[in-house]
Amino acid sequence: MTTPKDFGFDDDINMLKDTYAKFLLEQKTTESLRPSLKGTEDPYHGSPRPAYFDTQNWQKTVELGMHAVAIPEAQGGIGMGLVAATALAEEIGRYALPTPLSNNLLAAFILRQAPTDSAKQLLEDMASGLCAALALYGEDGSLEADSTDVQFSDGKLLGSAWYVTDAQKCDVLIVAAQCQDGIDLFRVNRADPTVELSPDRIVDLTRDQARVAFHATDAEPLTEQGQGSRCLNLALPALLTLTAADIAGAAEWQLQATADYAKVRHQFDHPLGFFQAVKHPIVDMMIATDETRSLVYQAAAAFDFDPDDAARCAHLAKSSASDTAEFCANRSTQLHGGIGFTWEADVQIYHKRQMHSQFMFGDGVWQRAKLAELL
Amino acid sequence: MTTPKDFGFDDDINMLKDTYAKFLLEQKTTESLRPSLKGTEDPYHGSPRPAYFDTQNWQKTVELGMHAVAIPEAQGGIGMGLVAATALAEEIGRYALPTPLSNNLLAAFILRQAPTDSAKQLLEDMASGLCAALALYGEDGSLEADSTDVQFSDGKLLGSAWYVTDAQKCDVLIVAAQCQDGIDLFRVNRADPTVELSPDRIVDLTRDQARVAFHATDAEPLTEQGQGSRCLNLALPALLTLTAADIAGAAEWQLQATADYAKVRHQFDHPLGFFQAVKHPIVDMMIATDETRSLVYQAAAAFDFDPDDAARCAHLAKSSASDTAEFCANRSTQLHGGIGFTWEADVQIYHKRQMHSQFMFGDGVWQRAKLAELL
Amino acid sequence: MSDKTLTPEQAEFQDFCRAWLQENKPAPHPTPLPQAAYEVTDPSHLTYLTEWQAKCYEAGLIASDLPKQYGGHGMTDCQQIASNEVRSAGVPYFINWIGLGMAVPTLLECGTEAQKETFLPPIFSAEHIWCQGFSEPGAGSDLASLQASAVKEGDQWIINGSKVWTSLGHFAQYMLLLARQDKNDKYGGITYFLAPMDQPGITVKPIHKMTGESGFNEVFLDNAIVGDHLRVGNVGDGWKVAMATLTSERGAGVGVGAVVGESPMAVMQQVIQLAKDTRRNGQRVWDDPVWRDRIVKVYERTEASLYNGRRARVKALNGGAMRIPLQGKLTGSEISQSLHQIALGILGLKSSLYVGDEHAPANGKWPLGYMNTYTGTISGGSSEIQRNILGERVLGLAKSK
Amino acid sequence: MSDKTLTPEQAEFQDFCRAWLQENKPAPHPTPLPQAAYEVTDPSHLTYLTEWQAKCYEAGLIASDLPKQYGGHGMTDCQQIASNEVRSAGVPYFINWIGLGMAVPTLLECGTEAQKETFLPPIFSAEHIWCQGFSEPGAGSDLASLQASAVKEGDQWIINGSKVWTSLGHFAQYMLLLARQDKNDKYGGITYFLAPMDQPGITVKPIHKMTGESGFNEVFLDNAIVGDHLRVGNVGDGWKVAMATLTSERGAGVGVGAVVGESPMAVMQQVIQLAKDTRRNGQRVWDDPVWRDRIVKVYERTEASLYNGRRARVKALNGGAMRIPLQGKLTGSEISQSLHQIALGILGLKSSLYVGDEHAPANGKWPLGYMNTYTGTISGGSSEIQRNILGERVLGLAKSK
Repeated sequence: MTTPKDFGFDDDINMLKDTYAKFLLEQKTTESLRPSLKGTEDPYHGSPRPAYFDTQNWQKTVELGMHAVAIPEAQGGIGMGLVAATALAEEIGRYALPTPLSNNLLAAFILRQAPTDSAKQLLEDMASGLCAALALYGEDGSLEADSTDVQFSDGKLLGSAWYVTDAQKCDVLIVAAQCQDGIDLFRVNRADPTVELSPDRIVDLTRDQARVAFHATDAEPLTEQGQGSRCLNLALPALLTLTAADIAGAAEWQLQATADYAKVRHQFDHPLGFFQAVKHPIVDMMIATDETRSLVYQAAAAFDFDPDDAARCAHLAKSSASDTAEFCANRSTQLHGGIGFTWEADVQIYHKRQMHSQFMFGDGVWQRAKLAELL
Repeated sequence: MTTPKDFGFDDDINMLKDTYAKFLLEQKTTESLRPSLKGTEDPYHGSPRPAYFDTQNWQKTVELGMHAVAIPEAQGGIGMGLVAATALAEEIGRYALPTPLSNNLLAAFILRQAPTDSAKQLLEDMASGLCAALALYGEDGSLEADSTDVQFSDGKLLGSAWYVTDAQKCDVLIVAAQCQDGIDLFRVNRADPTVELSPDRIVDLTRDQARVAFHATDAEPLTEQGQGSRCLNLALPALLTLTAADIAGAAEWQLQATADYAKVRHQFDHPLGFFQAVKHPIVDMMIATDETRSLVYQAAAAFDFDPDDAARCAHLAKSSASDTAEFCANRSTQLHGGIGFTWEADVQIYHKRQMHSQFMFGDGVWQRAKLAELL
Repeated sequence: MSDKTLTPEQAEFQDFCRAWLQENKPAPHPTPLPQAAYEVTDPSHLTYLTEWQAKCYEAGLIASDLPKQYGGHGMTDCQQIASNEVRSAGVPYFINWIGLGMAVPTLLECGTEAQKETFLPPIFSAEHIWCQGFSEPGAGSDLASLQASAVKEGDQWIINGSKVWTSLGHFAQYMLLLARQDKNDKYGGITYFLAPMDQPGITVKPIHKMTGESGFNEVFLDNAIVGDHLRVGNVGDGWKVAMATLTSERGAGVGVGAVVGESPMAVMQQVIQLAKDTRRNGQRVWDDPVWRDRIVKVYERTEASLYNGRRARVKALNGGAMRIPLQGKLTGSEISQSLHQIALGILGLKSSLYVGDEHAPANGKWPLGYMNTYTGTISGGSSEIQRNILGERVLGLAKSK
Repeated sequence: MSDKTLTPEQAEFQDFCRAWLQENKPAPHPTPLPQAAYEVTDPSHLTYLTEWQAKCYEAGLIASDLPKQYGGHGMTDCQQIASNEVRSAGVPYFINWIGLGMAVPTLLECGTEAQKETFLPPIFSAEHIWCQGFSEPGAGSDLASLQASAVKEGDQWIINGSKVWTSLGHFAQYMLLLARQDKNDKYGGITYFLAPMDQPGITVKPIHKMTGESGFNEVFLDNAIVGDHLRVGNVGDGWKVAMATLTSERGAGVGVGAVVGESPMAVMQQVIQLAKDTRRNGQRVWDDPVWRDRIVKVYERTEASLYNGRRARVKALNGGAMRIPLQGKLTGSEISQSLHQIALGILGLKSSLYVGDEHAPANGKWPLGYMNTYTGTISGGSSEIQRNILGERVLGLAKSK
């Protein structure tokens, strides 16, 4: 173990985390989200749900400098590592926040792997507040390097990217496309008229997601020819760790919310938590959450301090996180009883976010298959 | 579903089952077993454990005609089907009985698939009280047809069979061996001087098990040339169902014993069963046991009444049984607390039998892989 | 192929059911129906489903075995056959599921002759939709802690309080109502009523579920009036009568007609097909042994439930009359939940696409169905309560509360 | 490679420990040692293990950080280093595990100066083996219901009753004893003693475990005598003192030296190797994705425990001082149980071969180890009790009993 004993959570990072957490607490994130959902509930007759983007929140996030945390100093950022970014991602999850910061952090770690001027330029633009989103998946949602359905030929992108998260909040897309020598990454302006964005009607209320079709779209290469897969593979531990951190934060919220409910809700002349059928599963939520959290911190520390071990640690973290997401979503709803099953309760908002995060960048089974190759 | 609504449990079979159950109840089976274990406990310094064979019990079993239940009438047996045999196997499991009846039932269903005179002769001998055991496994304990390590050439058997259950109780071995045209089955006298029996020191206190080496042993073919695999495959549903029935009976014992203990043992001023941390897992034992039992009855009925569906139903039954064995063994010991962990308690006897049965004729994972091929 | 153990009369009836269902299977409604009767909110769905139930009743597929004076068809041992055939015919569910599943057994067991003759026939024909007013906002699984009050004035009762999770409350003509005539006697202070919904003292407000669907309601009782002739059982016997109803909801009751939609095995088969049709990482999900093992494990449990159901009726094998039936609600809902979790796992990111998304597999059926499985594990006695009941009533363990 | 966050003094001590352990690692005993200290019954094993512990103590690997007047070595922040090195050096366990793990923290926290100076040094050197007399046949997890009586006569206490599950009772010189001086006060009626075992009033009878091993005992106290100077804490404070001891057993105590044998990760690595070495159905078990997924899942949890241990010491990340430490016993024992179940599954029928069978893989280590995992999930506060403690003390849920 050559990672620091405190997982690299030094004073700077603890202060960063506290600042951001305090900011989000004041934002009352789920309350702010609610009005945008009003009237969209009914899946059969409801009105379409607009992508919720609290631009004021984002502006303040930029003012706080959070958007630039993972951008190198040379590109105008703060130049912190994955430990710092993970601290932010965990808070995003804890507050179930719809924010382009999630994808900006992911994008920064991808771009940092690409030694090109265009990648550096995009990082600089992001440091100035530009939002980037990732268009990496093909229809089957697989992460294997050759799974994108987008083609690049004659200087143009053709085809569709699937499951583009926060597509409606971003200014720029980072697109993985099949080229002659493998996969490359490209920069595309979302506003380009040849880019067709079809918002998905998704379960998760805290994210927006879209299919993005490219009809012969001009695209600027971000990677050297054929180096896209290498770049994605190097960034993958960061993508996994940040997604796992989001899950860990949300799981901690689910744990605390369920424990709190079990203290105030009475049944059969006792608080719910008196009953072992309630108490013990809540303890199991804590155990799952703690395992995920520890693996997340270790994965972040490994990326920053012990890169040779980063892939193993990141697969561990997301394997644990995916299972924790499913388990905590399940138990938080069950143990809240009828209340947790209503639209009015925040439990359902976290439940849906977790079920979405569970599959992002690969589920537990996939992570473990990848891990096994390293053991 | 073309199996009978009562799974073929008609009055004859119910009476058979009751007779045998009553007989075993009177035998006090675990109490009878105890003296043979005395002094053999210590795994480091204990004396070797003799194979326990209550010959009086076996004689009475023969007097009751139980040994001949599955032997065709033409060979001097009672000519009942797998439903009847399953009823007996379930009682054997319920009483954790070390009896050659288990293997005799298995042997009968194998021999019934072989149209040879030698197979018929062996069935006739068994109808007269001869005990048969099965020597089918190679070292890896796999059931895939080519897994036996025994070779047949020039009229002699060479090599070793592994995991031969109740080897010390039998008169005759049914041996699977590699021949020129595949697998064949052979009859071997256990007393033959070229047969070397090395008893295994096993965990399960209710069975004996041995490696059996054949040093150029004379063997009488029981199957037509190259037909051994076919014969085993046809019999496999019966082998799986009978093993699953043994597990179901033992699981029912574990369920009832644990529920009984939870009624009499008090902790924190309540009977144990008051606590949901005890009550709910006992209920889960019941659910697992009932699922296994229903699948076992259906598998037996399918074998007798709807043979095309027999393989599917038998894999289902053993898949469920293997998992139930592990789960009920685990919970019965845990919920008995310290007492269940002692040598003195019968809980440990059933625990070990279940952990042994779990793997016989393939564990749950293997059953489900086989099942998947049928879906 | 007919089941060989049927009597000639039963076999004939089975043939009739099959032919009738094939001939009368209704054309699909232009907008898709929700997954279960308790989620219906669209009035045009109501009309469609009411007509379908009335038609089935007329044909003898509902109330087959009941006496004619109660609106039944006077047959013997035919209801089970009808119910099985309805379940496997791929036809719509019966809208009046609380009426059929709860009001009917309660009335048959505890109702007066007049109540039976008045209320049973319009339940069968779906002329009267029924809802259930047991749960209250503060009570949850502790049903007996209910607070709604019933005060007798002359030959009427005045009811005040509120009820929650009232499925079909927005359409119902009658409610199975529990109210408290005595605050000082937890169990003996409850009386059971058949409350008319169409009166000024009753207000119904929809509750939205996490799926976004409604169907559940909050019902406010503000000086609502129920005649004393609409009381079931004696004053103070409400808890006993309710237990009869709940036992029925919990899977031990005698069916008067199929209430559910797709059978568990039908859903199971769809999941197997889903795994065969879904590709990820260059192969079918079905070809990934880890997923296949998980799927087959649930398949095994689904089959076990099926044979459990058969075994429950075989005295020599069932381990006691209530042992298997009381497991039905618990295992059915938990197996369904696991199965839907696996379906989401098979779909991976595709499971994010919900009802109404043009690329959502089966129009979002799987995430929608997954969320709705919590109705099964929470309502009508949560899984936690079911395990108490099983431990106490079947295994004789000490009461936990 | 040294850990970069160590002080120069710590780094030097770490280097010393490594070198010393390599040089002094004892030759294996001619007959294999049991898997854990609490299963040792062979006197020649006792001698071998006592000598080993004494040697380690002399070298400064035990009691490294304690003051010299208590027999300690007076170092600062070095115990953890020594313990880590001992754990990973593949050397035998310390036989006096109750002395080190329970008596030491109790004495340090609640003992008199005289008790500390008298009893601590011979615990470190294993000159005095200790056992624990808390559990009684009727009490189980409800420790406070203990019945053994303590009656004061002059400056002595007369003890009557019986104790059970007394590990090492057959070798011990002293017992940590709880006895009741007041029958009418469940918690306040208990007093804590250090009882000398070598006296006519004490009889020790071995209990055999399901593994066949002994090591546990029943201890009968028949007018046993304990001087009042051997009382720890005030009369009636026994329960409070015991809680300090138990907290330590439950994983929250400060170690004075490594007590355990193989580390969980070492066992984990053996299971991975086992899957790679075991063939079934024509392939390595490791190549069966279903088994691989199960193995890697436990690997993931084992790693998580490891990093949990590290995170427990990081204030900003641990969620409260006791949250992680109180999980250690529960998760450690349950993960170990799953892992051993998987090991049996990897072996299949081969797992039937037990200690002493010539073909048993690793001489029956896996079935033996599997059965011994129940010691972990049952004793020292069963997993059920651990979940109560966690729910109540860490999450603030209502007490269950």
